[in-house]
Amino acid sequence: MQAFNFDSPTSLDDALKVLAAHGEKARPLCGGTDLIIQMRAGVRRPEHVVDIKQIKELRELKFDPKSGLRLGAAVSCIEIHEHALMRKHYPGLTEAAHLIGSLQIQNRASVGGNLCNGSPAADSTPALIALGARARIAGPKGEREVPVDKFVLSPGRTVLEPGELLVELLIPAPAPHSSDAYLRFIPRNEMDIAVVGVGASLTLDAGKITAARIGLGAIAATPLVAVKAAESLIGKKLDDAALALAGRLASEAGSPIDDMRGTAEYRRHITGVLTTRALTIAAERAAKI
Amino acid sequence: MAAATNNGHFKVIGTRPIRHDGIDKVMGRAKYGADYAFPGMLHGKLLRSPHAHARIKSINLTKALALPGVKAIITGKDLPKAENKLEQSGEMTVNPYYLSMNILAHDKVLYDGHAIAAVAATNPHIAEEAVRLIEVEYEVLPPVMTVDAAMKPGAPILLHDLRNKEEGNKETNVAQHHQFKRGDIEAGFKSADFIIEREFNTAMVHQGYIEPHNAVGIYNTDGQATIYCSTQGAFDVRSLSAQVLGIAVGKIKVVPAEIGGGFGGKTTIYLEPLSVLLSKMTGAPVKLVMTRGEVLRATGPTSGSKIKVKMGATKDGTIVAAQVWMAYEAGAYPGSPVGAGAMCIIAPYTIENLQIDGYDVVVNRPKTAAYRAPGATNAAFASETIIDELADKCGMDPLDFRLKNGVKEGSAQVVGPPFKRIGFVETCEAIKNSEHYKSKLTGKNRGRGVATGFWFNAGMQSSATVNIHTDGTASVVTGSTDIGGSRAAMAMITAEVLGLPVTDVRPLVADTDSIGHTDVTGGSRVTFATGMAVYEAAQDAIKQLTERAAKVWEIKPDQIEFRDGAFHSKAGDKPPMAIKELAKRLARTGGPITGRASVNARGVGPGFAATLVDVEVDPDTAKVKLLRCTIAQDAGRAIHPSYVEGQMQGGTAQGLGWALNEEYFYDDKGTLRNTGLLDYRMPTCLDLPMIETIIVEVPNPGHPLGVRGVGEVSIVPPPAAVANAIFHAVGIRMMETPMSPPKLMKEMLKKRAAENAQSAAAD
Amino acid sequence: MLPDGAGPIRSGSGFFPMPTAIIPALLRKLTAGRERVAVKGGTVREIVADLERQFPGLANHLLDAGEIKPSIAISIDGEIVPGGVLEPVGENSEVHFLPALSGGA
Amino acid sequence: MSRKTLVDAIVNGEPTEFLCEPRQSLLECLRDVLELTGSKEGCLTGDCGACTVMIDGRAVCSCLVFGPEVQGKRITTVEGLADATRLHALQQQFLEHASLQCGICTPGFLMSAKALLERNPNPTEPEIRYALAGNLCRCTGYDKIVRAVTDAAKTLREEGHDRAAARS
Repeated sequence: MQAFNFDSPTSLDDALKVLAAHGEKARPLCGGTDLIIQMRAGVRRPEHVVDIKQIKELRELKFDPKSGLRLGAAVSCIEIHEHALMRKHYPGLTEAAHLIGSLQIQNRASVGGNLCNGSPAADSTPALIALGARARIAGPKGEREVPVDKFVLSPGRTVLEPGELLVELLIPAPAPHSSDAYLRFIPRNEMDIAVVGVGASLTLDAGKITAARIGLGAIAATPLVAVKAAESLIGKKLDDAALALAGRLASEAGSPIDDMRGTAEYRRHITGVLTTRALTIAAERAAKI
Repeated sequence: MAAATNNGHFKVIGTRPIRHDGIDKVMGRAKYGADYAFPGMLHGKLLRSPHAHARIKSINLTKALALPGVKAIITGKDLPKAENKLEQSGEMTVNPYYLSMNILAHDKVLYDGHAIAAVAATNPHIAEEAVRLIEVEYEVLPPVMTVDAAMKPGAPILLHDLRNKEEGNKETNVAQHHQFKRGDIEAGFKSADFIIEREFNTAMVHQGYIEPHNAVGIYNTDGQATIYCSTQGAFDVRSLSAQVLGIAVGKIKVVPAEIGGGFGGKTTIYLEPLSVLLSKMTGAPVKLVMTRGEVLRATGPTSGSKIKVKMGATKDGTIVAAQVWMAYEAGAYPGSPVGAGAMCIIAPYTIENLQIDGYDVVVNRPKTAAYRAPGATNAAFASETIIDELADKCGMDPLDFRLKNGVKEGSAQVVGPPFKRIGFVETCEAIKNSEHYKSKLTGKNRGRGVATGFWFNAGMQSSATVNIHTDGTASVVTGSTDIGGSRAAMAMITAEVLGLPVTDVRPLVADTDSIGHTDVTGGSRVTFATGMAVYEAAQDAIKQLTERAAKVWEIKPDQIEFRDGAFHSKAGDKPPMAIKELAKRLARTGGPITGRASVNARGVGPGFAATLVDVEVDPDTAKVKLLRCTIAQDAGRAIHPSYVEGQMQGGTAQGLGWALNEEYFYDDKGTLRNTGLLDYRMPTCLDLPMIETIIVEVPNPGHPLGVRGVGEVSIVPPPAAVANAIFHAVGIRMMETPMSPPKLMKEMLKKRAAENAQSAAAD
Repeated sequence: MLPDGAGPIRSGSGFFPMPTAIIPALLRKLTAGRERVAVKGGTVREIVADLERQFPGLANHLLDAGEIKPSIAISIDGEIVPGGVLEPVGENSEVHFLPALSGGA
Repeated sequence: MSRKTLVDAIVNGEPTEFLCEPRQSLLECLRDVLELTGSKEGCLTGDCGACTVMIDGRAVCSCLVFGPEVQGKRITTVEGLADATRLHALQQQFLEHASLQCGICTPGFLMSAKALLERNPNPTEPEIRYALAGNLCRCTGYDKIVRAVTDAAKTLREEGHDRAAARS
């Protein structure tokens, strides 16, 4: 591995200063479960590595019934999974965090890092998209917010400019009778990268769907929001016909490829299957709230 | 052959003591190859080809050598030219010419990951950075990735000096053709009521040991070299390294470290001679450790294959004819296990009329190495699927069908000679009588499959010494790397013969200077052949001890009998003398006692296994869930039943991984895409059920303790068993491994579409 | 012409037991298609020499510099034997020439 | 080249200082600097678990941690499992169940299992399998490993050692 300088700032200001000073040559480090592998492979060769885990603001997980969730970029997946309020209000996102790699990985990796890595197959990203999450970014020119479904530009590339840092993820409070679910398909039962990932959230009113969002992973160069599939559900009961239509629309949303994890044909098929299954689970959960 | 100890009544054999080396391993103290470090040690890294097939036009080392901390760089030019000739090395046949080119490419690279240069530097990071600075100019050639592509007329040629007997002086990618023939297959098929003919494809798979290859080489100015490495065969590392380096065998000492798995993959060499050569150039110890990517790209996986089988049976369930065509990927250089595959493919059955043709084909993939019953698993996937289908056609239970056609003592093997006492029938019956087989499998999309497997097992050379200590305890020294608990088995055999508690015997694995020649830990041969040497060495110690007891008692040795750990005068006129007592008197009766034996073992007893699997197929995703799995295997004699079960379970797990998800995935340029354990999908803890074991013991008449060897055959049946279970769950015959969700889903959707079309037509 | 098969053959005034060599399928073109050949000899070396006498050119496929080729394994009466050309052969034995194997775990 | 950093941590209960380059992983620091070679390198991508250690009570792959990141942390490796006179129940059960063949994965499994039992002293079989899914074993098929963890949990519960271990 190429040699680099290591910084471990304890405040956001200090972190931003280091990042600004080194621009493209710097890379923030959180759990390291992607970055260290990429550095070893020579895919990324930063000269400055900035460990952001000592920054208090980035480690906070705060839920407010009105304003929703503020999820610090460096909160680890296991902290999310072990948080009772997370399991209650965002079960789908919690499941997604608990699916990222092994426990060893979840103990280090963060949802923020998962997003910044920019993989089309990131497990937590479709779940964030389904929840309508926004990313709060700080940088040399100040702060900005970007919806998560616009965050990833291409595999490994995101909207973050040199010197910028993802601070936290902002997720609206769930409306009454709302819930979410995340499912992914992998050939084994653990450890694999998603062949397809589907996050779904919906709101019910007297058994009918009043709002729905569907996020899809691994079926295009970036995670996607499946607008048509979600819109097709509005005003309907979640019966077999509605599920089948949403599944079909979701499976048509992406432009999947053939690779070692699955064929394009298989990915389209599975997108439909997982969409109907995730919607069913989300609806069951929403009905109970 | 000597009679079994204590008339077949054992005190130690068959018990489950804690392995002697266990405590070091659970405390993190055991030293594996990568754990060795020496003062002033340098670290090496290799440059590997990004192309599957290319000519090397030039290599420029200037920038790399200029990097501070870089001490030496070697390329193929630094290795002496080896002779193009097949040689015996342990159980393997090796061509030093190809071996040398595989270790460092000479003028052509033949697969993605083929080594081109090796760097030694003051730390591994510097070595790695130096590798990035080596400049290589390639002339890229078209890659030949499959046996079909390689056998096509006009296919690009990998090795321009490769010839086979049948094609005369023509350039070819077919290294060898094997053929086995018996009876009259045309007449046989004519007499059949049912004939099934199918084509199978299996993907290249890797042994997947968790420990990457490693070597530390130390070359002294007096010309003596020492290699520390994790290997299945220290003596093979010595002889192969000597050939590649062009130095005498006697100038190299190999110290076998603990080994983190091998399964056949650590029976050859990659890094060892490079570590010595780099040490020679730098004057310092040099350590080389592969990354996982290097292990997958550039060590020795087992062959992918294409197999066509045609088999016929009469209504009463008799198999009357079989015809097999099989081609195995050898990798970049000749030497796939197709010969073994050909001899295994219908080995469990007596078939009067048969013809088997096997082809060894070079392709732009890494040179294959042995993998647990090499060649047999691919073969059984094809034949055992067809057998299942024939049993179905004949309306017979699949095990009854196998038993009806199964080989017994005296049955002719595929290659002609008759079997001695074997346990195929007993193994099938063990499954048939199991609670699992008798249980009912209910539920939608669930199915049960059974399959069997055959493996020869191996004999070969082993040495052992048994030292009697002054307190009457003992040590047993062998040259067989302990890859899965064999130290315990060696200590148990020694303890059994000497009548000692197993805790009074210390087993150890010695380096190549400290014990007589011993072939690889492979071929399921350690407990069989090294066990035979240990048994004889312990008997030799007893013989010498008896002479000492005779001295003490002033009687003749033949007036003394040894039993239960003590010497007894046959006349019964003296109180028995325990070994412990006698041991105190060794100094005054002639000095220390060392029992010795070396064998080139005869009497190899083949092994059979039968595996039963229940699966459930997700109808929407085609993911196969393993619900239950039982394996029965003939061990001959289980010395340490826990480690016998361990071999059965481990082989089964590898076979199940092979069945469902493992495969080498190359893109159209011949670049390996899944170079890590994320995408080379071996089973995790969550993917497997408990693996139930039934140890069958049909003693091998060729071994003093009845041992057959248990290391390999368990891997053979699972892919076919899973395929058969999938058929019984969803009605689809899978003819390709891995039977991964995309492949199975495709077939399920095809079937569904056909059924829908049919019912639409019926409407 | 010797009878095609193993076992005792008429030689001069009486029956003498002889070993049988089993010819690998691909070499049967050198033995006019015969699979089983009665041979004289008490060792593998003598048997191969007798095969060469009966079928000139055959030994070339079995031997390399006077030793059994590394790619060939010898089986006598159903058991792989390690002794190469020096291996003793019983008077009623069957000798097979098989592909040599390589093993795994 | 970047300069070496001084790292201060508690390793197996002992306050420990070591120098490392930032690019050296925790695994390299343990093995090459501190000569604790019990943690093994199997993949360097976090997929095999052979390098698993505990940092502040959590199992992590030490190959995916840079040395300087453990400043001020509490690290437990396989070398820190047993006490002076006795093996940890997990080590003992791994021996009794013959849960290791080659043994290269064993240190990692022991650490993952320890992390599990400290949080969940009475795990079900699926919970054990989930907690160990990040550790690959190629020799055993996991059967005997799962049984050993189950029995070690039982021993620890009976001895009340689970609570003591969680406190330590």
